[in-house]
This record gives sequence, structure tokens and C-alpha cells, in this order.
Amino acid sequence: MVELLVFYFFGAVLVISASMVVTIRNPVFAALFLVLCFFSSAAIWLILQAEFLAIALVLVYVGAVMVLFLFVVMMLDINIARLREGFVKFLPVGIIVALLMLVAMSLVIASGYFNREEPAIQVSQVAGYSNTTQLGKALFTEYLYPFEVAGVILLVAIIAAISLTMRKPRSNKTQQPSLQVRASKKERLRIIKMKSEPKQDAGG
Amino acid sequence: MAQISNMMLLLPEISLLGFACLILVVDTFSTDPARRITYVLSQLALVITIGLVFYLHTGATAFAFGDVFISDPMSSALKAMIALYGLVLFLYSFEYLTKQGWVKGEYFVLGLFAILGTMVLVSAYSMITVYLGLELLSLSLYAMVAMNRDSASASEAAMKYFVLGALASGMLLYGISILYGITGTFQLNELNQQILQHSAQTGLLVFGMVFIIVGIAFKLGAVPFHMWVPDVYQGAPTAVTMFVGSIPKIAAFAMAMRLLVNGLEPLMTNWQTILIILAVLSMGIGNITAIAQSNIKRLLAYSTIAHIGFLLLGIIAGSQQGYAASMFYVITYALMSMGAFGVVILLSRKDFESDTLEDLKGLSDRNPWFAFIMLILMFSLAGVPPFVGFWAKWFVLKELVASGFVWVAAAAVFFAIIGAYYYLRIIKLMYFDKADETPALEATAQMQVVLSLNGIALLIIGLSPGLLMDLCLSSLL
Amino acid sequence: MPIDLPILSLLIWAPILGGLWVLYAGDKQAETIKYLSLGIALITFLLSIFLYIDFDSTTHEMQFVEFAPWIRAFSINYHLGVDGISVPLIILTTFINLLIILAGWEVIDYRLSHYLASFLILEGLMNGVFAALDAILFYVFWEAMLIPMFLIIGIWGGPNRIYATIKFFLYTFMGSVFMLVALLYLYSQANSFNILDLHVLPLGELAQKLIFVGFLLAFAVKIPMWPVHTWLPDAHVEAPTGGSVILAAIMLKMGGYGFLRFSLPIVPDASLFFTDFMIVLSLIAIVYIGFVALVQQDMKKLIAYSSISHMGFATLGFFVGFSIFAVTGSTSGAEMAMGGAIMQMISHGFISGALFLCVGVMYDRIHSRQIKDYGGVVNTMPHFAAFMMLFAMANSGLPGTSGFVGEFLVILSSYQASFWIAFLAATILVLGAAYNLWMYKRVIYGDVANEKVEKLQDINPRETVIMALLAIAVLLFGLWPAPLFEIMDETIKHLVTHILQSKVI
Amino acid sequence: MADNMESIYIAIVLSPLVGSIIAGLFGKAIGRSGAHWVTIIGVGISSILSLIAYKHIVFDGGDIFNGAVYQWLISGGISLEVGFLVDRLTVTMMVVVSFVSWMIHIYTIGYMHDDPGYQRFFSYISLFTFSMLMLVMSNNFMQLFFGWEAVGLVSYLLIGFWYKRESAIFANLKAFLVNRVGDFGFILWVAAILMAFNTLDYWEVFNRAPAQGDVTISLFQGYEWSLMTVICISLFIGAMGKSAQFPLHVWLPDSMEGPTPISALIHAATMVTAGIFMVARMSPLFELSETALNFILVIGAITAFFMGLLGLVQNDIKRVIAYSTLSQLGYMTVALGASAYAAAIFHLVTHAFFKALLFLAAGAVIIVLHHEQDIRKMGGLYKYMPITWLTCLIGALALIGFPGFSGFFSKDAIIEAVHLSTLPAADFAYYAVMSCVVITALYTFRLFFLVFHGKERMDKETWSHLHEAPAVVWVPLSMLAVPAFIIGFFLVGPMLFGDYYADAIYVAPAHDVLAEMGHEYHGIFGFILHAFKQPPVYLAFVGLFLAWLFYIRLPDLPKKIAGLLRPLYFVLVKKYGMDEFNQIVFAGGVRRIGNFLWDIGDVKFIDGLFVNGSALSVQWFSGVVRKLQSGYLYHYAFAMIFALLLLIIFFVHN
Amino acid sequence: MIVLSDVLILAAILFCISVAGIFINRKNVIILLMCIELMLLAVNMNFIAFSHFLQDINGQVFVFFILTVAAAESAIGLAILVVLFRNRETINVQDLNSMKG
Repeated sequence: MVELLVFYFFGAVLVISASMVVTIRNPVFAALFLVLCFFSSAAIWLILQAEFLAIALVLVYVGAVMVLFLFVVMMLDINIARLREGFVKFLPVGIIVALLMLVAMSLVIASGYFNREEPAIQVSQVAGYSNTTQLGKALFTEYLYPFEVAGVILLVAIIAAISLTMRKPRSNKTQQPSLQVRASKKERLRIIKMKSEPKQDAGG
Repeated sequence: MAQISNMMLLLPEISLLGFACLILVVDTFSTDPARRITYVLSQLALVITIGLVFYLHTGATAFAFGDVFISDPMSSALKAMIALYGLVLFLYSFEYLTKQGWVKGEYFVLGLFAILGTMVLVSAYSMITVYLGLELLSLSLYAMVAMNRDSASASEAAMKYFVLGALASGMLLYGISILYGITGTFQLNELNQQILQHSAQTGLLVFGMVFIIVGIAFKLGAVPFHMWVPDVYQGAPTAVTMFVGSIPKIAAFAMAMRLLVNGLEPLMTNWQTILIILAVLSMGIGNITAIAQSNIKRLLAYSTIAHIGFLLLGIIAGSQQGYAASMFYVITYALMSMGAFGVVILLSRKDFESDTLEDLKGLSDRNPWFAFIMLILMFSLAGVPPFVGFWAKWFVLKELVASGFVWVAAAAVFFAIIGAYYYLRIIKLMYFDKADETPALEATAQMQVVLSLNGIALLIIGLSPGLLMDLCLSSLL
Repeated sequence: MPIDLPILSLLIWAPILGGLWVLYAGDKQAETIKYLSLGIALITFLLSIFLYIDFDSTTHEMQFVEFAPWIRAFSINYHLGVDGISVPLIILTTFINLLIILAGWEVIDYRLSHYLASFLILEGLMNGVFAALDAILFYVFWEAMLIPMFLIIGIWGGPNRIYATIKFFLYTFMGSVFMLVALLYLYSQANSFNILDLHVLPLGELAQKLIFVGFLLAFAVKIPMWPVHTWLPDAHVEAPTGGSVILAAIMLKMGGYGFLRFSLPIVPDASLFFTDFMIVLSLIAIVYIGFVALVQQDMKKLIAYSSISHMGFATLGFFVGFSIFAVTGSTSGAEMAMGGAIMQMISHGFISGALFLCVGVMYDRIHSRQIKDYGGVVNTMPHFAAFMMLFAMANSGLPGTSGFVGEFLVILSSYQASFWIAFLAATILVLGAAYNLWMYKRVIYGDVANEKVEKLQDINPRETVIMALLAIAVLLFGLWPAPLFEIMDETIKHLVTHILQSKVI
Repeated sequence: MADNMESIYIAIVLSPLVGSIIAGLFGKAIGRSGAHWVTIIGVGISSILSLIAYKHIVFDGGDIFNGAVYQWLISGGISLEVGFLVDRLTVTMMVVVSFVSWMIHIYTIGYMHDDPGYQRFFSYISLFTFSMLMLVMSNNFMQLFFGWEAVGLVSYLLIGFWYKRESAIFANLKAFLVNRVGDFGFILWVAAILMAFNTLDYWEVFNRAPAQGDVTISLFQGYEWSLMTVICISLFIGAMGKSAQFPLHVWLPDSMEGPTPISALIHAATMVTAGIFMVARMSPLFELSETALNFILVIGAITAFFMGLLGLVQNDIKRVIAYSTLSQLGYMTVALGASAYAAAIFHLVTHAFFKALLFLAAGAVIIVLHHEQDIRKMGGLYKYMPITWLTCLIGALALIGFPGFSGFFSKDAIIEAVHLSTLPAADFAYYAVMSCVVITALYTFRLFFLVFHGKERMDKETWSHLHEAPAVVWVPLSMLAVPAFIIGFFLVGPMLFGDYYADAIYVAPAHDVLAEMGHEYHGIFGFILHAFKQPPVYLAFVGLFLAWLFYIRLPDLPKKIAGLLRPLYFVLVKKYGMDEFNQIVFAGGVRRIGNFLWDIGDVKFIDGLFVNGSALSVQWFSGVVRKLQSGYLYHYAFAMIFALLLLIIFFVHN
Repeated sequence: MIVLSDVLILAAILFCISVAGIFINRKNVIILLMCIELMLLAVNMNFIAFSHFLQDINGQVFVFFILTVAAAESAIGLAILVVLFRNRETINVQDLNSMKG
């Protein structure tokens, strides 16, 4: 029963904050509401016994992704005032379509088959069950191949992000690894042969 | 789990990944502004991949990694084609980037990753791998589209592509989740079995399937999920447009095959109807809108949409031969599309994309040979024999008719007539109009050779389409 | 001629490869490529004559058959062969092409090699259409033909050439794609693209009707029948002389050939069902287009319309046979109608080709096709006037010329079906004479109309040769058509017997 | 002998053709004299051989020849051949045709002496001779049609011989088209023959014809027509075109634009009589349809009477003769209608000679007067051109049927035959031809008097140079004058009442008016005496007298009468308005229909609405669809979502 | 006890909000990126619910991958955004219509 209440509570928070994300004009606030969304989702996930993912959500999303968002929001000097114009005009149509969509989806989802309660016997009730362990086992055995692919995806993201955003330095100096590596002894140390000066007459 | 035999099956992917990483490193330390080493290594990677695919090709079907990976004749054939097309694409791209003066190592690296993603997708036998392959491909492409950082239209295109792509993959995921909720599996074969057992839940299954189809349709660029196509084609640098227009179509075909045929075959009658709507809309909207275009890349985008409609027809046929027809279609279409963009690249000059139709005026006076190649390309795209485009259409139509969809076939040929108009218009510009100005075409020898081969290939395959047809048929039977 | 020489393949590929050779040789050696093309065309023509000599007219079976697998997976074959219907058409093709090469001799100075190559390639493709026994092979030739023709009109055509050529292409393309669907449907039933297999394939009634409609769209556009004829005047008018000649002399015949090879034998019951419809359309073509031709101000347009009207006889002849059989119960009338229709096609090939060449001769000199720009040409070009008189008369179906034979036989036989069919068909006697001779009067007769006409030079030896060859053909087949009918007779007999048998499942 | 005869027949046909081809193709090489020699020799051979053939068939009683020369084609099991049927009818025509033609060839040397198209002209008239011979010698309907059209072609070429003259090229077009209207009926007739008899061979058709007498054909729903009637009427429509019967006569007067030898040869002696010949040849068919015979009678009578009237008001010397020709053709047609085929052919033969004579005489006058054709500008020529005057007088007397002259016999026979005919239309025809006798005499001698007598009305210059025509002109005149005068004596007996035609002409016993007349025939003088008991002779005298009165005695009278009967005069001058009617209704109407079909049907409706219309609507639609591609991300997203929504609604919630 | 469809409907609401956000929002591209995150969250919710109710760990594995990909996606999205902003000095969605038709 408590579970249910908690679920509804966080569900409500989730829905409200999600609506705020969509409708609020200031992107900073939007990002913050998104954080709230993630938090409440994480809570619900906990109820659904996905502990690892709930934590990961908070850590990865709130900790990394949302910071990135905020960083970009701050970095780009956006004229917020202009962004507020003419928003309401499109709202009704949008809401109607979204509601229709929701109705269409809910009618299907709520139909008999999914209308069931939690299974009576749950694996988590087995002693020593660890969600994280189970997940880890699956990941590194059955899903090794997808796991590697996911790794590649992250690599692509890195390459892409760098290659897109990295600019040739305008004023500040940066290192150029290719030049550094190629630097040879000759370039670093110039040995200048100098004519030795004629020895001064000692005691001259 | 990861036995040697598993790894063996993955050799092409592994080698490609290895090369990509190697190139990434080499590129970083290369000082050559022309990036010749990067380019050569990328081509080498692809050649080796092709070699490995051939080497591993047994004609048998094998699974690896808990059945999330499949190696079957179709995947081998498609991988070989993808890598081969990658070779050609890189060649054209290198020419283009050199001309435009912004050769980047990342282009090739990301290109290789995109190809890798395609290969993952082609070999995917679980919805997870389908999704990951798709994302690997898509993310690489988003970045490639935006790669020309100084181009406003490129970044706009990339943004549109990205947002819509993410939306589509979100829908795909939603569909996957519903299917998972019903069947409890991601593995396509099991999915197939489970659906049979859950036939009472057909409504729900179709619900999930609709979302999945949206994802596929988006990747293919089928109406009404096509709206990104023209903008991306136009905005992206031509080399990238060419990329987007060829290999990912093969990937999307593979994705459709895996999900709809391997996974959702029991729901065939349902998806056939949906696909018919999408196909007819694609052919209609694509062809009709193309008529009004004045930008070649945009025109080719709409033409792609129309061709996707045709491509879907083979899948709609719902028979092995029909799938083979679609495969034939996508392979030949990619070839034609590359050739067409190759001509656009040929025409382009430094800081000048040369992508309006006006730029084609009087091409036959400026360079009769490449005008002739373009002529072959256009007639092939229009589906006029003896070029290969005809056989592609012929094959899908034949299978469609064989499956009893005669009226769909009739509608298809009707739209093909409308489509012929704008191809003819291009030929008209090249052959019947006089050029306003006639700057000489700049092209390296290898570009000329490859473009010529590309054009002539259409004729040769057109004269003897049996080989490729046999390949497609044997890949699917 | 040793019988094992692949003569049909040679007829197809010699001109195509020759055309590529010419294309390769390029414009720089103008004289060389002219003689080269002429040589190729001549060789092809001679080859086709051997076809006639070796032809066995005592059987309706396909002859000179060549067979090689092409696409094994779907049993599509490179399957060639000719019967009594295709041999005359092939000879017509090679003959007309020979003349066209000659006709373009001094006239074409822009991209000559492309011009010559287009026509040579076109010739090969057209021979392919007439020789193909595999439906897909046929279709490939049929469609591929559009490409050179599209370019010929578009590059060397008149001021409105682009509209005309695109209209031509799309119109014909529209027709043929539906034929493709029909062929594919047939394959799904027969598992074969062999035309001869399709001939004996039993089909349901509805299927037959739909297939008929698919074929009809293709062939009706090509031949062309009312009301899908409007591409033809535009295409003819805008095309260069050679293009107009090919269009009129051969391309239109392909529509007729299609009816004979596909519509009638493959779906005889549907043909029977649509007979009245087809007859009505044919009659409309004859009468309506006759009227339209009368008021044309442009000579080429006039001849183009007259072509449509004359092709109405071909379609009438093909389909009236059913009605004749229904009335008389004998195949004799149907055979005669069919023979007349084919004769009409052949003869129209010569006559319309000749007339277009005539207009071309004048156009080369004055650069106008308008009737009003001429008058009194006979004063300055008497020899030309004489030839044109012959062709104009032939076009109005004067006995003794080939134009008479087909019309005569079709009218004669259609009377057996109904008086009114013959009545309406026979109006061409008056209308045909009216538009041909009225044009002749305004263009050739009369006093010299203007100074351009005053300065005209009579036809040169080259043009004389072309005209004379055509004149000989027109008179020969007019005075003695028997050899032609001898070739066709067995085939027609077999065809008529075949189409009168129901093959409904 | 038979084999030889076949070669002779072929030679008869081919020698003019060869001459024509040589003169036509190599005219320049052989020169002017070469051209006339080669053609005259060609036609000469032909006429001499024709005489031999005539002797062979008529006098020696040789075998009738009926055989094929070669197979034209075989289709549907029906063999169409080119072949000859030479019997007594044919051979008569052959002699007339080749002989008249020969004379005219010779005459042409003088008439066309200065014309630049000299060789061409000879080529044409030789070609005409060939065509006409093909026509008369044919043994089947296909070849008949060939000859039929071929003479039409040559007629077309010759009327338009002086192609610079607008009137000439108008006239030849008109002639050809009107003839084509006739041929339209003709070809339907051939088709009907084929349908009914499954052959086109004369003899086979004739043999099978009686069996088809009761067969009917349904042209309109519910109305049954006798097949024979349909056949015969369509056949007669063909004859109407060629033989210039009302209302297809309009081309003949205009055809006078051609050179005079042509008028004589084609438009008087031979081609225009082809229709008469043809009907006579087809007598076995016509005898099976009384309806058709009545129709023929009516048409013939109308033509004879009304065209004769027009002759009264014409001032062009050739046109007067042309209308006379029309009228005489009407006589022949009436004879056909009355089943007096022999009389028709008899009149045909006599007419050929005397009308050719008249034309050539007129031509002689025209040359002498330097191509002046208006009879109001002639007069008193008898003093200068006595030979012409004499020959012309013979021709004129023959034409009006002056007793003893050739025309008398034939015309009288026709009138008598019509009188005896029992067909419903016979009475009408009888009165028409009777009254026409007066008219004929009147216009003939009006012409004769105006030209040769009275005051000289030509201008001074011409007057001073008047002289007799050259020998090449008057020799043929004299040679034609002889038969025009005497031929009746020789032919009337055998041809009308004897067994001259043997089986060539068939008359049903019920219609056989000539046989009836034959009962009263007792030699030529009996025939002449008998004629004096009948009105026609007196009527001819009346006409002659009136002409004398009007144009010699009281030259002012005609004008007064014309003034009195102004409306009638106007109608006659306007030729009953036929030309205007045709011009407006047919020529104009056809052009209007053509323009309508083209402008509205083709350009606006098919091309505009359907072809370009669909192209434009596609283009318009393209513009509309383009707008959907707004470039806005949210629209794109919205489209995706909305499509998804629709898919869900239709496929999940269906 | 929580009923499966409750969670699913919650996810559906979230999904619809995010979807609506994409086409309602016409001003700020960043919000679009956030909407995408939201959408993935909705999907993840689905997976986790199913995973729980089916007692099958595979669903959570998928969520793991989705999280990974989503992170990569947002990195690239933001990178594109930065490039876009540099080129056009705006991230207003309404300004992104230089290509249309």
C-alpha cells in the first residue's frame, strides 16, 4: 500500500516536472526540472526493484548529462526574452494531439493483458540476490557483444563531440600532439658550432 | 561464452574496429594536410573487411554471443556490398573534401564507424543489437552531417536530423518495450515463437509493431517519416549526403528484414497493409514533390523517398523472392545514388557546391562522357531498360504481382511515370540546353575512372542482372 | 547464307555495336563516320534481305530461332525468332534506317556522331523488338528504344522540341509500364516469359480483360489510337526529319506488332470482348483524325495526323476479324482484314516516311513547315514535285500504290462485319484525298508564292536516290503485293485460328 | 491463237504505259519530238492491236478471253488477280478508247506546240490511255477499281496541267474529291460483292448473282434492304462520280480548265463514260434490282434535262460543250436505267466520236483565237476556218440527233427505249429526255452560230490573223468527223438489235425494251423513217429553228428573254447554286468540323484537359506538397507523431 | 500493489509529454534535447516495469544500454547545438528553416 502511495506521489511529481520541462521558458529551469524528473523516476525504479539503474540514473544523468546541458545553456548566450514570444498560440493543437495520443496509447496499454499485479514469487526474494550482480552477469556474458558495441558508441560520441566543437585556437595556445611527437632531436637542440675564440694571452 | 568460433564470425567487424582505432591514432599524428595516409588506411580497412567477409562466407547460418549475432548469407552479402560501397564512397568523398579543402581524418573514422554500425545492424539478431547498431550508425551520421563546421545549412541539417532521429529511435524503443512486455524476449527468433503463442494479444503486438515500423520507416525515409531526408540531403556536404543516401539505406533494409521478417513474421498481414500505405505515399509524395525541385541534392532526396517506396514493395510481397527483390533494389539503388552524387561532386568546385539544376545545363557540351554517365544514371533511376534500375523495379513488381498485389503494382508504375519526368528534366538540361558558362570540370583521374565504372556498371548489370539476382536470391533462400 | 549464322542477333547487335563505334569515332572525322554508318546500315539491310530469302513461308512456326539463357533464376531467355509478321517489319526497319542515314548526310552538322549513333542503336533495338520471343527481352528493347528517340527529338528537334520529347517519352512510358504489370501477372500464372508459352496459357475472363487493358495502354499509345494520340503530332513536328521518319515508319508499327504478338493471341477472349470498343476507337481515329488533318497548317502535323488516321486501319483490321467471324462463321474475312492491316502498316512505313522526307527536303531549304510559306514549289522543284505527288497519292490510297492495298482489304473485309464499319472506314477515301491533295495544291501547285520558293533548288542526287528508292517500294508493293502476303499468309492463318479459340479456363 | 491473243492484250495495255514512262522519266533526254513520237507510237500500236482484237472477237468470232495475268495477292484464301476479260463489249470500248486517244495524241502536237510541259503532257495522256484500257479490260472488280482511280488520277493531273492557274488547281482538286465521293460508293460496292459472292471475278459473280437476289441486309436496325439494291446503288454512286451525274456532276464543267485535248479525250469521250460502261458491264447485277434501275433513271433524267438547260447560258465555248456532255451522259444513264444497255453503249460510242470532234474543233478555234474561249468574242469564223466549220457542223448535227447522223440513231434508240420501259420512273425520264432534245439543239446551235456565223466580234489584232488551223489539228478533226457521221449506220443494227454483245450484256426478259424495239426494226432506213413518226426529230428541228431565230435572225431576242425570265436566268447562271452550296456546306463544313475537332477535341480537350491538364495538376499538387515541407522542425515532428497516431488508430483500434 | 498498467500509463504520459514538447516547442533547441531525454526516460520506465513484472533481468540490461546511448546522444546533440549556434548565432527552432520545399 505504501508502495502504491509512493508510486503515485513520485508519479505525480514526475508528470508535473516533465510538463514544466516542456513548457517553461527558461532553459536553466527546464534543466533543473529535468533533474527533478530523473530523481522521481529513480525513486519509482527503486520501487520496481531496479536498484542499480536507479542509482546509475541519478549518477550518470544528474551528475553528468544534466551538468553538460547546463553547461551548454550557460555557454550559449541565449536571448531568453525573445524565446518567450508566441508560444501559447501552438499550445492547444499540441495538447489536443498529445492527449489524443495518450488516449490512444492508454486504451491499448490498459487493456486486459497488462492489467496485472506484481508476480507473487519474485527472484529478489531469493536470499543473496543482488540486482547489480545479476545485471553485471548478464552484461558480461550474454550481452558481451552489445556491451562492446555500446563502448564503440561512446567512442563515436567522443570523437564526434571533439571534432565538432574543437576549434582552431584563436588566441590561446594549445598543444599539437602531432607536432610534439614528431619533434626530433635536431629541432629541440641546436648545436651551434662556434669558432673558438682565440685564446687570450694568459697573463697578457 | 565468447569462444573462438564466435570471435571468428566477428572478424570483419573486429578488424574494422581495430582499423578505425588505428586510423584515429595515425590521423592524430599525421601532419599531411591532405590526409592521404588516413585515406589510404581507411580504404585498406575496407578492402580487408571485404576480404574477411569473403573468407568467412560459408553460406551457412551461424549464431554467436547468445544468439544476438547472426551470420547468414544475407548478412555476408550485405556486408560485402557495404564495404565495397564504402570504398567507392570514400573515394568520392576524398575527391570532394580535397576539392573543398577541408579533408578531415574524422570523416573517415566516423565513416568507418558508420559502416561498422551498419554491419552490426546487418548481423543483429536481437532487438538490442538492432538498436545499438542503429545508434552507432546514426550517431556517426549526425556528426558527419555537421562535420563542415562552417556551413550553416550543414549544422541546421544535422540538428534536424538529430532531433528527428532521436524521436524516431525513441519510438522504436517504445515499440521494442511493448513487444518485450508481451513476449519477454529481445531475441528475434524467440520473439517470432512467442508471438505465435501470444496470438490472443495481436492488438497489443500490432501496437508495438506500429512503433517499430515508424522507426524503420524513419531510417528508410518513407513518407510520412521522410521529412528529414530533403533537408539533410541538401544541407549536408555532398560527400556526406552521398553517404547518407547509400549505405544507411542498406542498413535500413537489413533492419526491416530483421525486425519485420525475422522477428515479426507472424504479423505479416498487418505490417503488409501498413507498408503498402507507406510505400504508396512514398512513391506518390516523393515523385510529385521532386518535380518542383531546383536543387539536385534535394531532388535526389525526393527521388530517394520515391525509391524507398519501391523498395518497400518487395518486402510487402512477403515472400523470400520478394525480400530478394528488395535487396536487389537497395543494392542497385545505392549504386545509382552514389553515381548521381558522384556527378554532383564532379561538378562542384572549391567553395561552390554546384548543386542546382541550372549547373547541369549543357553538360553534354562541356563533357560528353560524364553527361552520358549521368544520362545512364538518370534513365536507370527512372527505371528504363536496359539499365539496372529497370531490373530493380521489375524484380519488386514481379514479386508483388506474384503475391497478388496487382493493384499496388499498378499504382507503383503509375508513380514511376510521374517520376520519370524529373529525371528527364535533368537529361533535358544536360543535353538540350546550352550552358551559361563553361568552366572546365576538375576531377582527378581516379575519380573519373570510378565514376565511369559506376555508370557503366549500371549498364553491365542491366544487361546481365542474373548474377546479382542470384546472389540476392541465394542470400535469402 | 549458312543457316547457322545468328542472323537475328546480327541484325540487332551489328547496328548497336556499329553505333557505339561511330560514337567512339566522334565528330572530328565527319566524313568517315558518315560512310561508316552508311556501311553499317547497308550491311544490316542486306542481312535482313537474307532473312527474306531464307524464310520458309510454308509454316507459321518461328524461324531463325536463337536461344540462350539470360536470367536463369526466372527463366528469362535471350530468345529470338521471326515469323511472317515480323520479317516484313524487320526489313522495313533496316530499309528505312538506310534511307535515314542518307537523309541526314549534309543536313546534320551538330553532333553528327551522336546523331548517327542514335539512329543505328535505335535500329538495332527496333529489330530486337520485332525479333524478341521472350516477353521481357521484348520489353527491354521496347523501352530502351525510347532513349535514343528521346535524344533525337530533344537534341536535333525544332523549337518546341523539349515539350514534344518529354511528352513523347512520358506518354509511351505510361503505356508501357502497365504492359509490364500485365506481363508480370502473366508470369505469375505461366511461370514463363516465353511469348509462345503465353500464347497457349489458359486465363480467366477477368484476368484476360485486365491484361488486355494493360497491353492496350502500351500499344494504343504507340500505334497511336484515339484518344491517346496527341503525343504524336507534337513529336513528329518537332523531331528532325530522320526522327519523324523513324517514328512514323517504324515506331508506330510496334504498337500494331504488339497487338498481333501480345494482345490478340495472349488474351483472345478479352480481345473478343473489347472488339466493339476497339472498332469504335479505330473508326474515330479514321474519321475524326481525318477531319483534324484537313485543317492543319503545318505540313508535318498534317502528315502526323494522317498517320494516326491510317493506323486506325491497322487496328480496325486487327479487331474487326472477330466481328467478321461472328457474322460469317468463316475465318477468311478475318484473315483478309488481318493481312490488310499488316499491309497497311508496312505500306504506311514507306509512305509516311517518304512524306516526312519530302517535308524535310523543303524544310532543309526554307526552314519552315508552314503550308502558307510555300506555294508553287513545282515551278522550281519539278522532280521533287513529281515524287511528292506520288507519295501524296499513295497516302490517299490510290490503287497501284502500296497505300491502297491495306485500306482496300480492310474495307473489303470489314463490310462483312457491318456495312457501317466499312462505310465509316471508307470515308478515308474522301478525307484522305482531301487533306493530302489540298496540302499538295497549296504547297506545290500554283504560281511561285514568294522569293524563298523562287530560290529553291531541286532535289540533289542524294535526295533523288532516297526518294526513288521509296517510290519503287511504294509502287512495287502497290502493283504486286503478293510476295509480302505469301510470307505472311501462313502466320496470319495460324494467328486467326488461334485467336478465335477461347482460352478461358 | 489464244496464247497470241493474250500477248496482244498485254501489249495493248502496256505499250501506252511504256510510252508514258519513257516520255515522263526521260522527257528531257528524248526531247519534244521524241516524246510525242514515243507516245504516239505506243498508243498507235495499242489502237492497231485493238482493231486486230476487234476483228478477232467480233468478225472472226474468236474466243472470249478471260484470264489472269498475274496474282496480285492472296489473302484469306481469296486470290486477287490482275487479268483481262475481252469480250465484245470490251473490245468495242478498247477500239473507241485507243482510237480516240490516238487521234488526240496527234492533235496535241499542234495544240500544245508551245507549251513548256510538252513531254509531261504526252506522258500523262499515254498514262491515261493505259489506265482506261486497264479499266475496260479488267476481269475483276479490284482491277476495275484500279483503273477507275487511275483515270481519276490522270484526270486530276491533266486538269491541273497548267498548275500556275489558280482556277486549274482548284478545279482538279475538286474533280478528284468529287470523284472520290463516287469511289467511296464504289469501294463499298466492291466490298459488298466480296461479302455476297466471296470472289471478285466478274464471271463468277455474274454466275452466282441470281442466287443472291433475295438476300437482304440490315443497314439500320429493323430495316431490311435487298442486298442487290445496296450493291447496285453503291455501284451507281461510283458511276455517278466518274460519269458526272447529278449531284456529283460539279467537277466536270470546272475540269475545262485543262487543255482542250484533255477535255476531248477524258471529259467527253472516255473517262466520263467509264461509269456507263461499268453499269453496262454489271448488267447482270442491275437486272436483279428494279429499285436501283429506277434510281438510275431518275438521276439520269435529272442530269440530262437540268444540265442541258445550263448549257444555254454558258459563254465559255468549252463549258457549253461540257454541259452538253453532262446532258448526254444523262441520256446514257437513262438508257441504262431502262435496261437498254446496248443503247447506252451505242450512244457512248457515237458520243465519243462526235463530242471529241466538237471539243477538238473548239480547241482549234481556241488556238486560232489565241486562247480566247468566250463565244461572245467570236463569230463569223466559217470564212476563215472552213474545215473546222464543216467538221464542227457534223459534230453538232450528230449531237442534236439530226437524222442520219450517228447521234440520231443512238439518241433515238434511247428515247424509244425509255418510252417502252415499264419502270415507275420511266415516264418522268421520258418527258425529261424528250424536252431535252429541244434544249440540246438549241444550245448546240447557239454555240455553232455564235462561233462560226454572225459578226466577227473578236478584237482587231486577232481578227487580222485568222487562218485555218494547222494540219496536225485538222487531220484528226477530219478523221473523227468520219465516224461521227457514219458510224451509226454500221452499228445501229448489230449493236442495238443484233447479237452484237452476245453474253457480255445481260438483260432480264422483263426489262428487255430493246428486244421489243427490235421487233419493229427493219433496217436502217426503216429506223429513220420510223423516227419521223416520233416527236424527238421534230423537237430537234424546233430547237434548231429557235437557235437560228435567236442568234442569226434576231440576235437581240435572247437578252430580252433573259430579262423577262430574270430569276430563272439567274438560277441557271448560278448553276442552281450547286457550287456555292458545296463550297459552303461541304468544303466549309468539313473545315469547320475539322477545326472544331482539332481545336476543341484535340488541343483543348484531350491535350489541354487530360494530358497537359494532368501534368499541370501534378505540378500544382507538387507545389502544394512542397509547402508541407515547411522547413520547421516542429512540423516535421508533428507529421511523424500525427502519422503514428493515425497508424495506431487505424491498425490497433480499427 | 502496483499494477503493471499503472506504470505503463505513467510512462505513456511521460512519452506523450515529451513528444508534445518536441512539436510544441518552437523556440529553444535545448528544450528539444531535453524532451528527447524525457522520452528515453519514458521508454526506460516501460522496460523496467516489464522487467519487474516479468521478473526478467534482460529488460534492465536494455535500459542500461539505452542510458549509455542516451548519454552519447546528448553529447553529440549538444555538440551539434554548439556548432549550430556558432554558425547562426541562434538556437531558435523557428529560425531553422533555411531549407524547405
